[in-house]
Amino acid sequence: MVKVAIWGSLREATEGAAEVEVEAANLRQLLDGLAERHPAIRPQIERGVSVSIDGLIFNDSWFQPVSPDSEVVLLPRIVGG
Amino acid sequence: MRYEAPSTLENAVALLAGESGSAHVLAGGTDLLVGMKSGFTEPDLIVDIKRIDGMHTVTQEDGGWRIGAAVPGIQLGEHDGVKADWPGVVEALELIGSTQIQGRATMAGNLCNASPAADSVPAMVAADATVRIAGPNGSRDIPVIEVATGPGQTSLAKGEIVESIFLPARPVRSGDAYLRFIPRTEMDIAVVGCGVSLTLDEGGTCTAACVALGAVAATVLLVEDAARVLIGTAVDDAALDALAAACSAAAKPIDDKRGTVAFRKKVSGVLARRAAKIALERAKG
Amino acid sequence: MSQIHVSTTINGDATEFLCEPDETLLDALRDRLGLTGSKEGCGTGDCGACSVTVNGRLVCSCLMLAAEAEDAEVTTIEGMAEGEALHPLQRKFIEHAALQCGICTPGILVAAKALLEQNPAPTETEARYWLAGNLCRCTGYDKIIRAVMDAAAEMRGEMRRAS
Amino acid sequence: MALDDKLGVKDRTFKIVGTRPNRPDGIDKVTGRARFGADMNAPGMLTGHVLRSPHPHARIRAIDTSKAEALPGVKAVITAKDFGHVPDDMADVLDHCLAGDKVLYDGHGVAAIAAVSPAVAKQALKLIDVDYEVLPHVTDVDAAMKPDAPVIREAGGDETVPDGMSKNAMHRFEFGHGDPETGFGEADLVIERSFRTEAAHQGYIEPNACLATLAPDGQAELWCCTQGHYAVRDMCAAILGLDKGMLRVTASEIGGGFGGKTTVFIEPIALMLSKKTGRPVKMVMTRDEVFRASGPTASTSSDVKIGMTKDGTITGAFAEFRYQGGAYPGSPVEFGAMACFAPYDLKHVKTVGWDVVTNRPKQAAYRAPGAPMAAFATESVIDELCQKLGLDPVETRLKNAASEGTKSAYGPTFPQIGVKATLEAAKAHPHYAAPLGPNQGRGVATGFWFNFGGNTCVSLNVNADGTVSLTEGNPDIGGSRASMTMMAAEELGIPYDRIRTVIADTGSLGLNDVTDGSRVTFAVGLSTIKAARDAIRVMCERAAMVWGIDPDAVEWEDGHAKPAGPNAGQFPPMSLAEIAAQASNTGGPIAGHHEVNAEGAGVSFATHLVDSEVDPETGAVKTLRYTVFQDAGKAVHPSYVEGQFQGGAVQGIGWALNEEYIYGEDGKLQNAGFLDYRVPVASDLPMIDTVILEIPNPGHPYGVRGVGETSIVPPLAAIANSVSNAAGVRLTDIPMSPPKVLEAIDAAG
Repeated sequence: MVKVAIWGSLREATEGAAEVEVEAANLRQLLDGLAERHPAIRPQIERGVSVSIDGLIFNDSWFQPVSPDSEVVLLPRIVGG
Repeated sequence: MRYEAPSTLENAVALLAGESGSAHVLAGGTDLLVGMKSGFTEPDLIVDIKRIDGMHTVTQEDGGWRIGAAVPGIQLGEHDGVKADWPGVVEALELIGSTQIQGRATMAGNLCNASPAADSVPAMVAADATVRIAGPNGSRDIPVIEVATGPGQTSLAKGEIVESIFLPARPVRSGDAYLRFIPRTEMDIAVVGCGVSLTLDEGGTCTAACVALGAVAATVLLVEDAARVLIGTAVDDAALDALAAACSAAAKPIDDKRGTVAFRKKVSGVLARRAAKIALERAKG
Repeated sequence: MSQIHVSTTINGDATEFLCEPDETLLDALRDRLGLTGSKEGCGTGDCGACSVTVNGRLVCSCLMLAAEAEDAEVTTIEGMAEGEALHPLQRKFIEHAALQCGICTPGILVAAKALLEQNPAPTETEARYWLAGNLCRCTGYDKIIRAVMDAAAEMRGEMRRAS
Repeated sequence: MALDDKLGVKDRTFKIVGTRPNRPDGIDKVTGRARFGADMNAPGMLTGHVLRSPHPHARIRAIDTSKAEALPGVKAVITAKDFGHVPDDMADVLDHCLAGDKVLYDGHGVAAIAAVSPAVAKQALKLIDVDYEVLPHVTDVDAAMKPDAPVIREAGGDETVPDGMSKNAMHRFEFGHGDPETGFGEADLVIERSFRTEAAHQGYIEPNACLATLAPDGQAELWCCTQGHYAVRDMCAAILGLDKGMLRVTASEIGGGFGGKTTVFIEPIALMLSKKTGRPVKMVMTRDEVFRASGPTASTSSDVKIGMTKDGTITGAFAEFRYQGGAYPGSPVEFGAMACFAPYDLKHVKTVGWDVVTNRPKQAAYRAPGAPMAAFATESVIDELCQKLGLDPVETRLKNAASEGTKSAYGPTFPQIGVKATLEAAKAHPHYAAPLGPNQGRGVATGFWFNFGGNTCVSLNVNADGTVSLTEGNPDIGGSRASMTMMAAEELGIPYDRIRTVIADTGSLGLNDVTDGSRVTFAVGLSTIKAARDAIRVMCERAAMVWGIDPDAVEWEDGHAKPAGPNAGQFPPMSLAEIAAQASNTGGPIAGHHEVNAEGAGVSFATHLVDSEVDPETGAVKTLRYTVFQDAGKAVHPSYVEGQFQGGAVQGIGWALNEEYIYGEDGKLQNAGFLDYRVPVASDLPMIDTVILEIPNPGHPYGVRGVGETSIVPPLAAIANSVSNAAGVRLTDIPMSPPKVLEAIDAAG
């Protein structure tokens, strides 16, 4: 299981949990798993999320590997200027 | 729209007098073309006065200087004689806009645009300058302060144009200065402007003074109270305090995008004090 | 509105064109004569991107009617290099990385050239005030001022060698 | 990990990277030859113009275009209705170009015309009758959040907004860890302050411009100035129902963007006008239109509370941010909240944010979107704590600085980062110890930005004469052709001037994300290096064929293929040019390419030092000295890295002191021009000194980090802190224009 850190206000969608566990080997499975186990997260995922994996930010790459010892942090979708 | 570039003053006056629509004089064009770009000004006729003889010249007259209506800032800035006599007026004109604007903008245009914030006007008022106006009924001379009657409004009648501006002979032991406040160091419209001209006697006592404020009322203000508190003094700190207080009291500004009432009133006094100090140094030679 | 015929000299070449009475010199240069090096950043004389010289005076071509150019000598950025040889200012701007996007560059070069023609040895402060009417949003002006000062030094050196 | 482990990038010596060659587009740009957005024409072209709303908020009852259509020389008049239904995710984009049922801000597009000349167009605009039902308006973020504020979007906010809030609150969020209240309990001093910042515009000097042709068969050409022509293509295709492959967008040279040219304002209109008229249509926004109807940044209001011990340890930090991003959701408040405390290692930190709508144009990205305003608030409070506790502001920041292994305030644990390095460099710099005169003060602030990667596609062709054509798809906004050329030359081992880099149109190269997020030198650079390596692989194979040896036994060194291993020395090395000359005989043209969605961009930090002098009688603030310390990972072309530092710092200085959107009581923008929207001019500024730090980004072969955005994050706070030290007053309202500074000085007595 991969532990995913959930930001403050999004915890309303995870019954207050600051961290949730998802069975996932890559980013796609991680996001699908999150949406499945915590349907209330779905609107945010649709608005856009980025995922920090071990300190580096990923936006789209479905097959980016994640492992149980990865630090995974969900973030709002990041854009730049 | 028609564009005309007559070669004589008479033709220019006739063109302006004969136009039934909106007629505008073009000298430097740095206000006129901005107005046209925004759609605020929609001329039917533009009369370019730059091809008229004498409009470009600066000539000595009765110890003073007659400056043609089409003389741009940069030309006056290069004129050692005017600069030596009326440095405050020249500096005021040179503060208008960028180097590029200086290549075109004229003192007459600055005056006739009738902005309350026109930089050269307080300096000209302090210098007691007069304006020669040509019109269908001949020409007349009036003090600079009588030209603008309100924002964008002048006392010029239909068909009249400014032909030249006259800076009188500079009295001995006198000096002038103009300072303005702007948020940046260049390129802004004055939030407050102040022109000061004063004359000393041999003992260093102020015998004549003229103080004018810009951007703090609908037209440039001649602050007689401010002159009064300087005259008879050595323009010392006490006199400068009184000057600053008189200017702050005389200022009747509005709140707008460039400054607040409180700011403009206070800075009127600050600039008056600073300008008077420069004028004083110049008067002392 | 009937069009006005204008005979003028642009970058040394005798040029004729027709323009509307209310057309700016900038529009005539860009749209009628294909001289698009002068840029319109504001149209109100606040940015200097349209800088040209007219009879040796630096002006904003957006604040001048095309009709006023009759009999005038106009120079634009297109007239700055001589054949293959860049003007020292142009070279120094490239060497000093004094441009990022490059939109303000033609106007600044025309203005800087006018500066050095009337003041071959400007101080940094003089250069900054002379160029205050040319907005640059990319560079913070640092490298522009360095390039102008360096070009001025080089041009003074060349003049000394020539004499 | 992309960092070249094999080459040991830390120890790698570069031949070209790190030098300062002339940019390849330099001559075009100093001679006036470079073609920007408005510099392109087409035969038979019409001119397009937009009628804009004079009201900040009004329902459009009816638009009568008949009189305008009847005017000779008018070829088409369109409104939003002409576009029909557009995909949901494009609805706001189109609405911002041309209003639907309501106009939402002063300057909102209502109708557009195509005419034979600007004069005809101007006349025609006046002939369009719009029947408006004027509605109450709100342009201030705090006013918009009041329960009785005029409602701009009836649908209201999303599921994160609590019941009972104003419908103008679109979104709410919280970040952080620990419990700030616990932290405040451990503090010796807790300071709580409120702040405001007014909206700034990117202020690019080139107004938006485009030239569009859309034929009846659906094939279209669009020339425009944009930071991302692929994004323009995708948005326009979606809005007009075109096939992406049929719409070819060519990016002109771009006269500045800074985030502002990452979306569309006129391009879909020009395409629609071209479709209706069957002729090319050129549109160029006026400066007035750029200010009123493009995308400035958000204006903000915030509350910050931070606790510190006497020795300078931050024990707890809390901030609430309210950003209005115009009449559409999507202000960059989340990035501000995430970025503001990122430089620090904090046990208890929480940020709350609100995205709010008002009657203003839809905000667009502006250089580190959202971060400068938030950093202004938090870095000001940290500075005030240092002042009150008698602590050195650099030492105190160092004491609390995040480092590798710190759990950041926004969640992730940092890898190797440079915040301490920037602070150490500031501390050691002569600027920090230089004496100050009367009415002068020194300010310091630290800032953070994420940086991005994204979709990138690069093609590299080796020509028969040994030159190389490098094709990339990101407009060169500040010298990127030079840095791409340098990285390709570095990899290939050939001189810089043997490579020409061109920016391809959307039909010539695959998807490239927008030139934003400080991504280009990182992501396009990475792809350029990979494309060069791909070409090198091909060239080694070709050499192996010629030599009759195994391709694995060939290595590339200094622009030459060399036999290696058992074959070492057996054949003389073959240069790139020699291999290229034989390409037709060895299998055909030689090329390399690389396509990637580059992830793993490295974050970046900067510390700024500024000395200001305050005129106590007028409130005028003069910037006397400025030094930027920033981590670039690896500076490919140091001059252009310095340029990014300097440009960001000066944009920040402008924002801090004088730039602002000024709305009147009537909801109209009062300063839609460069006269009263006061960007810094040359005489306002000193030289901007820079110190480039290089802490390699493990996500890039050479260690490159984005550098374009971080430099605008610290200036607002750094200048406020310097003003506080110079004049003894704490300014909490940006811009710190002279009337505000003078009022604060007078209030302090």
